[in-house]
Amino acid sequence: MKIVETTNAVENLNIENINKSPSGVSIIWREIMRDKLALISLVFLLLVTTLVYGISLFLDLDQIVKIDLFAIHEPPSSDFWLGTDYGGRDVFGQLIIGTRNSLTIGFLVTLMTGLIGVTFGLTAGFFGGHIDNIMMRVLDFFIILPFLMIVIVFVSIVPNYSIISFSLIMTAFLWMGIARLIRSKALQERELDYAQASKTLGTPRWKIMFGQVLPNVSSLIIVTMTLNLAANIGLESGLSFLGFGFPEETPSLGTLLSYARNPQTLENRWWIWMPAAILIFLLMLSVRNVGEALKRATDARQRRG
Amino acid sequence: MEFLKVEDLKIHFPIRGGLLNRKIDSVRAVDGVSFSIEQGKTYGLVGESGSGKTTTGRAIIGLNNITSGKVFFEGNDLTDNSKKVDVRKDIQMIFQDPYSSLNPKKRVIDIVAEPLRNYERLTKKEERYKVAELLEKVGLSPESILKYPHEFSGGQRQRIGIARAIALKPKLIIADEPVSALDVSVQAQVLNFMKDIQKELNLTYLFISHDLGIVKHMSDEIGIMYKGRYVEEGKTEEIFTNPQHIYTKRLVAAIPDINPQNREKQKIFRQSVQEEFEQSYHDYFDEEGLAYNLRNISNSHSVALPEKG
Amino acid sequence: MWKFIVRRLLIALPQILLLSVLVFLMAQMMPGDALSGLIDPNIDPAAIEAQRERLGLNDPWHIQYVDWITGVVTEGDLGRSFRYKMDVTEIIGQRLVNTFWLSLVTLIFTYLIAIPLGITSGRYNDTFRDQMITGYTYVGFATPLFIFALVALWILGFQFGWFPTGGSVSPGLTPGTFEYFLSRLHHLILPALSMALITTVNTVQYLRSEIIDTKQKDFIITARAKGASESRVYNRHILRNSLLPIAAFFGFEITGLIGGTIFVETIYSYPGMGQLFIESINLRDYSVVIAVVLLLGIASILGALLSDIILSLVDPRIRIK
Amino acid sequence: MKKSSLAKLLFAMMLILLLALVGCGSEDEDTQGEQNDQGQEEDTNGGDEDDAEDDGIYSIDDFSPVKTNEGEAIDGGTITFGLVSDTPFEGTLNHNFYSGNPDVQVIDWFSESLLAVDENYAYTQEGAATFEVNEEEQSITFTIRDNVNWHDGEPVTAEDWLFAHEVIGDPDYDGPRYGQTFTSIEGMEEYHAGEADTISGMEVIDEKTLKITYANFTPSLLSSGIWTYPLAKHIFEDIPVADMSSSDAVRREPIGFGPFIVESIVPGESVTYVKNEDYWRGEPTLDGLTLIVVNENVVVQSLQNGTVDLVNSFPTDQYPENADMSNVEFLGDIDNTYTYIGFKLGSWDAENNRVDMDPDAKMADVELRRAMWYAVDNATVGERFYNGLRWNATTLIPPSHPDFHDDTIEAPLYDPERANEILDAAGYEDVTGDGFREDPDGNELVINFASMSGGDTAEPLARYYIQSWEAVGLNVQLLDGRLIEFNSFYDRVGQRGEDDPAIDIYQAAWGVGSDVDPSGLYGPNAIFNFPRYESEGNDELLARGLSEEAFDHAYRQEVYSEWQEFMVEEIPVFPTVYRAILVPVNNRVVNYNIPTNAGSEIYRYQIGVTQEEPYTN
Repeated sequence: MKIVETTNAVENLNIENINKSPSGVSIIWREIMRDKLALISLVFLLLVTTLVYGISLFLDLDQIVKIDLFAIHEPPSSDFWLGTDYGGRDVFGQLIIGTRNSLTIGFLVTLMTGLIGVTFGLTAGFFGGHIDNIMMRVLDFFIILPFLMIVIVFVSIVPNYSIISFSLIMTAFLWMGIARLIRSKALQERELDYAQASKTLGTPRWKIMFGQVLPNVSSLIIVTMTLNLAANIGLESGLSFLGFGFPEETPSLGTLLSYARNPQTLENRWWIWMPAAILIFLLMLSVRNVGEALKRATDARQRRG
Repeated sequence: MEFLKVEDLKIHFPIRGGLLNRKIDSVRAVDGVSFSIEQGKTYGLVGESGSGKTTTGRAIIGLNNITSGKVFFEGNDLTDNSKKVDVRKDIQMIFQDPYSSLNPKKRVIDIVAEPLRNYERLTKKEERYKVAELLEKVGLSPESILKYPHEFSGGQRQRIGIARAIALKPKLIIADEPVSALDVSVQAQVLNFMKDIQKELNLTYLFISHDLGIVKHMSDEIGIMYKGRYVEEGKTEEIFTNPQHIYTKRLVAAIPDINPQNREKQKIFRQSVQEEFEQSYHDYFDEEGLAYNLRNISNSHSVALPEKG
Repeated sequence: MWKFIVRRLLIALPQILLLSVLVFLMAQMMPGDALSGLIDPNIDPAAIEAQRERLGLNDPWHIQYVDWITGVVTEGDLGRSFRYKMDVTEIIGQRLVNTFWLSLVTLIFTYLIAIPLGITSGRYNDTFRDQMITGYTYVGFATPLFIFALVALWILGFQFGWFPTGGSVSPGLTPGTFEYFLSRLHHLILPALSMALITTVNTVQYLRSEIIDTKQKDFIITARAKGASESRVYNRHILRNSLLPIAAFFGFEITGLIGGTIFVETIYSYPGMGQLFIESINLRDYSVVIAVVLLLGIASILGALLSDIILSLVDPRIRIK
Repeated sequence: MKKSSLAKLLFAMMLILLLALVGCGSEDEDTQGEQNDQGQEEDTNGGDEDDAEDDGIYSIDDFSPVKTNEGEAIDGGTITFGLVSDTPFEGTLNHNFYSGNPDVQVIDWFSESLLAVDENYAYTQEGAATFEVNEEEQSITFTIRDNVNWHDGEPVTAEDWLFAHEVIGDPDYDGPRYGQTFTSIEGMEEYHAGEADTISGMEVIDEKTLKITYANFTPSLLSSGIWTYPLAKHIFEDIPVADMSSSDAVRREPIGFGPFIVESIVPGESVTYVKNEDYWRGEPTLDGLTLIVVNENVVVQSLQNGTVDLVNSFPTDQYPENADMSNVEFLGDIDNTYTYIGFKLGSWDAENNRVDMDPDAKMADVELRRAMWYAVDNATVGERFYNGLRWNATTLIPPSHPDFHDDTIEAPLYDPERANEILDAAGYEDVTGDGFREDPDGNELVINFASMSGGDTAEPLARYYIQSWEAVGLNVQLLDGRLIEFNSFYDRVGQRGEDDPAIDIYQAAWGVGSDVDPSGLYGPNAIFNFPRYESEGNDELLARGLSEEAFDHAYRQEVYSEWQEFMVEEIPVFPTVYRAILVPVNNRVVNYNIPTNAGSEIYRYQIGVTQEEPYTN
């Protein structure tokens, strides 16, 4: 009798008709939609990203970096929307390619540090004990390294660097922050009953780690990575500014900015560096706005809706 | 062959310190506990917080490392790592806190289906059917399988926890304070429900609680722990009618009686127990304040009392 | 407490050793050496090669390392700068003093800016004042330090001429006199201020949210309920609780400062460790590079330790065994 | 919540910022426009000279190396000398020990050479010492003037001069000075090797007279072959040689016999000097001077507001925007450097310490090299990249040596047609039709070009050359796809004898020494002979330039003129541009000339000012 009832109810169940409760992603989305500033920032970010990646498909890099002796330091005009630099090269084209390169590095470094940091942090935090101990010693060592200096030394060593190798160098010394954060969070999480429960249910440890604990730290990861993205874009430009970033043939926002080290350029040829400066400023501001909105979304106390 | 047999179980946690963070001492959370449970019965494990009852339960299911001692389940030694007998499936646990024991980021279907996914190969459809069935069985609407835990009340959550625990049709369920986080009004519901499914599925419970009243309601046999050691063990009836150890007496005396007419009697009884406790504390505990070894005083009743001359 | 410090230092030792090997190896891997910059037809290449041999630059790295580390351990001798022809300890000594003052003044500015702004912002959150301050933190976050420093140098140093544009002290002053001190301070203000204005935004924000959090805590509500005046509530209760973590982060600030000084010293031609590092890299003056990195590595270890100690002192919940 | 108003506020701020920037920008544009307008107006009115300036193209001919004196010098006064450098000076303040250029700028104010030189860097009798050559004995006898004294009053003696040689020749000496200048002295190598206690070729005749006998007596000796910086023995004799360079006598209280005395030093940053009343040429006009390190980025402002009166060298790329600075006069001179493109023709034979030319090298065909010279437009490079402050170079002896630079030699000038013809004729044709020429055997020809990073136009310049060669069908690739950092560049080009075989051509620069003899750069035994070039003709000419006949000035001129021409034909390297050096000097300064302007007979002790305060802009 009872069984039959059950079956009926169960069979009448049509999963597509059930109202899904909002998931984490949709909560985040809702929060961003509520926050006009974050929304504008997000739109701006998406716009810039699509534009630079899109336009750069149609740009001929060789053409942009072509030296034109008779167009040196041209102010903006209809030919050169943002003028030219000291090699007679189109600044607008360099800005597009440069933004693309800077974003690519930002994304790459953020993703790679995220990946390494999360895996490292989760492993250390979740397994704890000796594994955690050893891993934390490794992490401690990386943390005491004076980041900027070590990267500068590394950049002087690597003979042939490209976007990839540069990102790898940055990543090698930037993953610790997120790893430490995730570890301490994982240490807390693994003591919670749901993780213990999973153990009693026979779920393998790695599955608990990635299937159960990871979703619970995911919001933290997203927020941290977003804010890291802004920091990484800034770091790239800083290193290029010091002369330890990219060579000119691989333009980035930092190389454009580093032209401002020449006082004449700083004072008289604003079109070379100022657009890059403004773009960096707006990019970092936008990323941060989105990041702050995400932070609120993941913290129920601060949520606005 | 006994269904579950625990022999001289010891669980010690190291205390680290000093310059090199070496182990300098240990906390004896569980220190020589033995008991056994018959299939289909409920065994109540009682003690104040910190007495080691939860640690014992968690050790049986493998959440805590056992320092020494043996645990036999249907004749298999669970502490023997060389023999890979997978009894996980047969032993499940219900957790104390229905808020933290369910992963807040998972939907009900994922929570309840987790054990099924580990042990049974089911198609999506079968799995959904099974989960809905389980929900139905614990008295929840199958419609709620796509909800998140935070959308349920405490009692409902504990039912989800139970649904998860019974999904694999286990033989033994370790219920660690299953109702202490719930409102009193809900407690009875859940307890009765647990009794129902025990009959229906022929479950064995190891029922861990600090509340002697609830244990009395649920258990066939009771073990009372204090500071990691047993002070008394016996049939529920014996424990309540004839408590031998002063600690047990205090616990029994502390159970509130609902009948207002007995209030005065209860008060006097409590006072006398208190007096006895103060006077004869050293008769019941050794110098370190720990209980002595158990001694049988009847077939089914044993008490931790010093050997008398 | 002492045990804790000793243990931390014991852990730090192998770290420092490892760091020294790492830096030493990396320095060896850099192309060129301190003498390759001397290429000049007026200088005999054989003389340069002879110097190389004399300095042991042609030895394999592990031999050089062992020589070096023996010197460090037995005599505290960090080696000799190929370029300055001085003991590294002496050069670093000179520069460290400058960087120390720069960092100190920066820290003072940081807290001078952060504390009032953070308090105002947190106390009157969501008012116009708060929004101005929050706006500043947003702008500060999004402005790279080097751009800001460059522009500050341009406007305040040149256009208005309020501050000197390079160096650490005016020439010709006798050390120890009041004038000398004033001149040093004058040289410090602009670099320190521009660094502080950018780096302080995190502290402002942290303080703000800390105060907002504390405001809603039970003990504050209790204090209010007991009839404590608003200023008393802020000064006695909220501030004390919110400033403690800021104090504790003091040590970590050191690590942050190290990165900042590289930019600021380069832009303001301020002869400190950051500038020394960059020029030593460019000129391949390895012994200096190694020493600077090592020293700053140790500084960050000590900073972290300091933070932990302060934290345990101010927060009774954290007790260091 | 009120957050939305925050949003508005922030947005408003962004907008204001943007507007400000745009405003700022358009303003800039306006002024630029105005400038252009003015330029055009003047164009129509003005003469040729104005025309040149309005193009933003200048010529070294328009600059004088000597300051125009505007008014009478007052008694005393002090000036501030800016040492343009982005690093502090090292502080090895002695001619015998320093190694970097910044230090020598500090030293030159208080210490000087015992011998003066003329405009061709040949020694004259005008200095603190005079000399007499004895060709028979292969010796030179030097006599130090009687009134030449150290700053502490002790006389500068022959003993001090000998002591300098003994220290530099000492095996413990840690500076870079020991080289040909010393090894050509008789007995020096034995002393250096520790086999002799004294230098047999050096003899102190009396307190002020020193005689040096040479094992290797060449005309070079008389232009840069003598070590002319004595070392104060009474101060240094107790200091072990290895510790001298770090001693206080070098770092804190440096000593010399020059016109100024070091009063105080802020290490790496600044030095103050007072006049040396006892200076042998006469009492200096100035009371003293201050030297400060000025970063390249702030040099213009420092000059404008009078923080510095003059600098050692002005970054020429900042000149066009500041040519109209009214409070200074820009002095100019030809720098003794040239930039060049080198072709790798072989490798270094470390065993025999000589070049090993490879006849099958990729660049072995002189016609290919010649075509590459014709393909680049160095005149335009100079005009456009450097505003005329660098200009097309023709030979390997720059015009900074006016007697030896032969400006009648016709070196290839930009002519892509000609380049194409030469290549066609030499068999470099595009057989595959990919737009690039193949070598005469029809194999793919990819030329790897190494160029150094650093310097403001390094990158576009390298790119420009590649483009130019591409225009004549040569496939030139930047080695590693990027510029190479200074240190690794010279390592790979071969300063330690380990040439990177991947390099086919490279761009570099040489500063020529005071002596015109190019053996150190192009001789078969010179490790700095990076092209690894040698030929009989070259060997012979170089030998003749150092032969005994060459003590005859006209003969030597002729030899080096022949050599310049020979190199234009052989092209192991070709020079690209010569450079100007600019020194702005405040209008109040009188009696100043650029130090590189050798033989001007204006000395530092004569520098004066016409008023106490510098002119400001």
